[in-house]
Amino acid sequence: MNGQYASLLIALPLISAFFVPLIKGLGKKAVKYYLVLITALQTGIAAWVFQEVYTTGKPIIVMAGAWRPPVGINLYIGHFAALFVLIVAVVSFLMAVFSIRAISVDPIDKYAMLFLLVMLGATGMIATGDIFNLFVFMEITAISAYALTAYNKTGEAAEASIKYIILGGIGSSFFLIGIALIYGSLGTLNMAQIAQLAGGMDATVAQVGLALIVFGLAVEAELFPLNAWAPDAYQAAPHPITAMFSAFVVKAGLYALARILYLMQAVSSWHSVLKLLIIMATLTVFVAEFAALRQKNVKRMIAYSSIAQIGLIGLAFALGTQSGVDAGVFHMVNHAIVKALLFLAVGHVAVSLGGAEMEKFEGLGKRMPLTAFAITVGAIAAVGIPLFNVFWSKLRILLATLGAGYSWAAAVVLIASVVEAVYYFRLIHTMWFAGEGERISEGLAVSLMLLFLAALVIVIGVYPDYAWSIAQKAGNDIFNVADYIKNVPLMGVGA
Amino acid sequence: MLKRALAIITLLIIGYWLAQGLAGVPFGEDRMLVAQYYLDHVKEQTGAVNTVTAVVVNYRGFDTLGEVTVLFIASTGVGALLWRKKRERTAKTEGSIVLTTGTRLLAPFIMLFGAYIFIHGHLTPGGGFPGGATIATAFLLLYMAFTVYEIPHKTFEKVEGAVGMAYVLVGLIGLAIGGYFLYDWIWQDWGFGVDNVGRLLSGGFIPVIYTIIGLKVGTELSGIIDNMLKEEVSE
Amino acid sequence: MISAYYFGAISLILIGLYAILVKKNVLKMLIGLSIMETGVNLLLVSVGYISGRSAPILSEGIGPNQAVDPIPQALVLTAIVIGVATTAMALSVAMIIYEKYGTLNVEEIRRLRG
Amino acid sequence: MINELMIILFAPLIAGVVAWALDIKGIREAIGIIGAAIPLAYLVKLYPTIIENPIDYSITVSGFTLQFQLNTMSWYFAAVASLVGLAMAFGMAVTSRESYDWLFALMSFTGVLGVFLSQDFVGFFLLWELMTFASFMMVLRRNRHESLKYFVLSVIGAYAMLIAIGMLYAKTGALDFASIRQVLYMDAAMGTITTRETAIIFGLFLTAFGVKAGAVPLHVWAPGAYSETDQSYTAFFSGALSKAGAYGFLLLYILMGYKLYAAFGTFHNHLTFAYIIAWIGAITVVVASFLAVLQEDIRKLFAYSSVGQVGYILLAFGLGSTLGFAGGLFHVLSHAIFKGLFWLVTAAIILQTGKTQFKDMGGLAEKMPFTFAMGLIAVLSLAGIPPMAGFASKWLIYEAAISAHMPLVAGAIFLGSALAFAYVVRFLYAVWFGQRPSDLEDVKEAPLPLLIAMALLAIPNLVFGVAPGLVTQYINKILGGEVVGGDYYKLVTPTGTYNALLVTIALVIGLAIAGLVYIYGAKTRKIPVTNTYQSGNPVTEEFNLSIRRNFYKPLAEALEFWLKYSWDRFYERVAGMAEDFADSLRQAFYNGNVQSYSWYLAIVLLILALWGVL
Repeated sequence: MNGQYASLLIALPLISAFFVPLIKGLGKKAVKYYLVLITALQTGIAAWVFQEVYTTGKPIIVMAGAWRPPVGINLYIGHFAALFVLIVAVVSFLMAVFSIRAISVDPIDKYAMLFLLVMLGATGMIATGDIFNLFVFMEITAISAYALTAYNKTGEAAEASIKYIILGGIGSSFFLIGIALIYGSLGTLNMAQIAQLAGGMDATVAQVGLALIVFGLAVEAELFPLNAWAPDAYQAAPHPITAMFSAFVVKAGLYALARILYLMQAVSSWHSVLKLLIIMATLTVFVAEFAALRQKNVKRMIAYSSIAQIGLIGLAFALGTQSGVDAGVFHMVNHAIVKALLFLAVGHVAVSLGGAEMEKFEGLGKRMPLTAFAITVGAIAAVGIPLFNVFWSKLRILLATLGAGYSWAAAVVLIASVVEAVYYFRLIHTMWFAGEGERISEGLAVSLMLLFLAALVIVIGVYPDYAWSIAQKAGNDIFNVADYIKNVPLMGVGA
Repeated sequence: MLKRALAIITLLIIGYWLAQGLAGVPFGEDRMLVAQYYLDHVKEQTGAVNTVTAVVVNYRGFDTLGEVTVLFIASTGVGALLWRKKRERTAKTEGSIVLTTGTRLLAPFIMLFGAYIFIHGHLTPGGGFPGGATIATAFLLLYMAFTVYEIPHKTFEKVEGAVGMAYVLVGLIGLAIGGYFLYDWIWQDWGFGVDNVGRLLSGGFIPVIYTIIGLKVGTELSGIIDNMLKEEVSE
Repeated sequence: MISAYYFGAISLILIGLYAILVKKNVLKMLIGLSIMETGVNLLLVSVGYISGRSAPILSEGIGPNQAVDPIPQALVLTAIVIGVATTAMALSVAMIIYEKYGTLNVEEIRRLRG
Repeated sequence: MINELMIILFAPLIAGVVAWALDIKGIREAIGIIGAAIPLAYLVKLYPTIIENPIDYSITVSGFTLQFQLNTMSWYFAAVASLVGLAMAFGMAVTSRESYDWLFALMSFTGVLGVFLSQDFVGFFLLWELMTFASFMMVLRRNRHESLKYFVLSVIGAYAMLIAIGMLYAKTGALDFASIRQVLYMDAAMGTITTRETAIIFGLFLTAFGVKAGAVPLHVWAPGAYSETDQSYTAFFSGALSKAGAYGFLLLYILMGYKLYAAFGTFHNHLTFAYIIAWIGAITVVVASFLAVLQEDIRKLFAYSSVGQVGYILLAFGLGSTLGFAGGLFHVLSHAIFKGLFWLVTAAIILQTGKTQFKDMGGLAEKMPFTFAMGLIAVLSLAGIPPMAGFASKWLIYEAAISAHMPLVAGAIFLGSALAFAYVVRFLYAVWFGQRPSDLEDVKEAPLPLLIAMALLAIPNLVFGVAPGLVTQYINKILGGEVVGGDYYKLVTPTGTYNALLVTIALVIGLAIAGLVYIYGAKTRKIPVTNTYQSGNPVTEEFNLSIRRNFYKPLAEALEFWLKYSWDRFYERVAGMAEDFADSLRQAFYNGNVQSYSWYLAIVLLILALWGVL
């Protein structure tokens, strides 16, 4: 089983998506269980790849069609990609199990196909080592996200989807212009070779190209002025899909942004782009937290909180220091777990009580104690209370920000997290200490998942060493571009 | 009014900025790096004469795999969003005499021409996508000409799925035989058609993949047309 | 000055963006979006053109160094299909909006806000 | 030997979690009490070893090395906290009916111990936040508004501290106290950290520890938080948690003392930064005592009085002289004991009568004799009457203030203790003596565990009152020098001596004589309740002053001008404005229109273009 079998990570979801029309006849239940089976298989492969990369310490380079880069397209599954492909697979598996109960709207086979293709898109975006291939996988994720946002076919869902399409469309077009410029001046599309040749680029082309690529990816990664589509898309999408959005779809965009940013560090205008990104990221945190303060719909509130945390990760990446990138990756892992937990729980409440408004959550402690406990753990963790996992990564990010000298950014982030604490604890109070209700039975599968995620949050909180060492290796994989170029077996092509 | 003026000013500045960026990439200059490698080695490495097709299918086959997925998502998405319990064609006016007889005559030839395009992908310009689109136009003609005509929706979906799987299977066979995903085992290992480069039976697995893509694009685009044309019938 | 092709491509992009920024009807915005995508595709192809050379089909007459850069043409093939896919998706969503809201005016499609 | 620190630190937390998980009526209380007793037991066991050399322990968690050290000072603070903690556990065995309370009470106990023991900023910040969070959850159960006010203020403090830690980390590259102190010490001469940055760091630390200690501008959370939670927990809340704030000020001296001196110099021969702290303390004492006097609710009264007393400690530390530190440290102990005792007495009263307003109480002395005796000890100690520990510590603080030539600050102390006496006497009379309302006829004595808790805190009051030398000998070890002379029963300071034993004997003799006169002297007779006459002018209904109902109304009218400005209303307005700003920001930016969203994208492109073109 040499490394090339890692390409199954891409092939498996694809072939099973194409297989769905053939088994459509077996009925809705069969399709849903088929979806669970495929995501389980994907988790298995991802775990194998993760174990392979982390034991040997060397990244797996998958070369499509036996062509060595830059002639062919290569998948660079380094420490970060292995880690995050596993997170993508695990979260998709959990959401597939949740979809059994949560999705009732009709063409279930189409839903299964789109679900698999979102997972494929995110995995591809994280694993690819070619800049145009990144664009293609970003489009796969984006278009299936458009379809899934509008899946409920209600007025709001369609509205959210049209917003996402228009803004996503503009973003990806400008991203393509950026690629055209980069290709025009360097002649290659392979990321490693771009990193090598980036120094020699003409200054204005580099500046325009880098700015456009960063702009295109920033739309996908929800930085401040460009994330207007995000709250609507999170709110209107079906519940499992929202959890997938916040857990890994946006993170794939953020990762791509970080990866290209650090690849192009030889470009002259690099530092001013970083400064711009820091301002945008800090504003994201600020605006999103304040927007969540008086939300009537809990799902939209958690969507805002998720956008704010992603802004925080963006800030960590934009610092340009090794400690910043490590902290950002660690926060990415923690945030994925916490937000998957929160959206799963809120989705579960919305499915059983028919809606995610604040009134539905009154007295939840009496009606659905387990889900209420899960939301409480998720909320407390998201605020950054010690003995929970987000505390460690938030602390690291703030220390890195202050270390890099941006004390104003740290101050703004902390004011925003005070606001975050207020609205999360208001939610906890409404759940446990207000309102009445008799106990409702909670599905076994969902309760198990909630407990698993809550336990994971507390375990990483109490004993973060293992998670931190993985995050450090993954952070090094992004930050250390020299290693990246060394690992990719570039053929001496042309010049 | 002010809004339009503001828009124009903003766009002019952005345009100027893009132009400034593009000035650094002068038009018509030879800056080829990887492309030169492709042009030099395309004949003996892939057996195709049309370098673009070789790049699309063989060298950067992963892109095309993603490409096919994007179109598959489009057709599934349109199917998912416009799905209704009961859907019928509600077109009222039959096509004019010219249109109906023309369609009856031309439809098979258009399909044949589409097939021709994607079978000769590795020799002549165009490949799976244009071929598939031509086939879809044949079905569009049928839709416009006859108010009752409907493509066999269920079978088209099955064909779409099967052909998609075939594409990935070709890649997986490459993985099994040559150890690399999407490895062109027909050209590299079997060496089939090495002698007659430039004629039909050459180009490794490019014609195979292009036939697959042609069929897939054809069925998908006609599926999209079918979804969009039908209205919900509530009874 | 930049060449006519670049000028054409950039102006197409700007026209598309103009339509999105100013037009009130969703369909017109989508048309603007596809115009912009066509503009980008034109730009992508014109980046690969090398003056004085012909299409990269290496039949009898054309050797490896008489051909134009094939890669942008391969990329455009993919970009066009992505453009088609986005537009198809957008149109079907627009159909749902019209069905549910009864209007396509951007000002009125504002249920999700705040 | 090593993991003893871990046992001390995490025993309460583990006990709390187990108690919360088991949630069985009897067992829960037992586990809680054991969990609270372990730290005190181990501290006493370790006392002989820490006298020679401190015990160190460090664990690495996710890349940070958390160092803990039990030295003389941290032992002192930890012992005070665990004493009050044990009393709280006994009290909570009666007053709390939810396992939820046990979990968070013991979690805050671990937090406080951790704060005192930790030797590096990461551990310090982690346990500080844990302590804040746990105490917040105790208040959240009963009152959302007060708890959120408390949480927001203390989280702002905690985050201010985090920024200061970050800035220090950026400048010194170190996180643990030892190397920070060393680098700052050297830096005082070189001055790489500019005075402006030192001022920011000092200001941030001041806010952080000021919030926790309840210094004036940041004290608004105290009345709400102290009164809106399980009363026996408030004994710990105000007894031990506010000490974390005081400990922080001490930390400031240790870590940055020399640097601050070098940066800010002196202000007519007082250290400028210490002068600021002294004045903060003085203002807190005066303002809090005035507010305490005017309260009608027993819990609010003690809340403000607790803020005032912590003001004393800050004031003592602010004097900057070693005698000031000695007085402050002694007051840390005495405040913890008598304030803890007061809160346990309140818990007993509220448990038995269910009333919290003075006007509904009266004549409880016969009904609850033991609680009355404990209340009396607490009253004497707070008012600073000789045989009690309160007097010894206040006396030391007076001595220090006078010898530090700060007349105005000394004046604030006298005013503060006069007002303290005023509201304490009011408490004594209104609750215990006088006419008993009819509905309190069947009031019984408080249950046994609560009585044990009260005794636990009353005995040290007496012991350290009569023999203050015990404490001052230990404090000399902390400050490392013969700061307060004399043996167990006598305190000798440069300006005066206080012989506790002599005074106690005199008092006992006096009491004996008074007892004789009382038994054999004039018979006591029942007198009808009569309204008090207000120097001639007719007593209108709204001006009907009695010991129980708005006794200090004239004082309130006199202070009319000052009472208009209340920090509380100011903070409420600021919070309101923040929420409205949030609303308007959200409506403006996310207005739902796709076109405006695409305009945002165009604007970003414009910014990129302008930045590129220019």
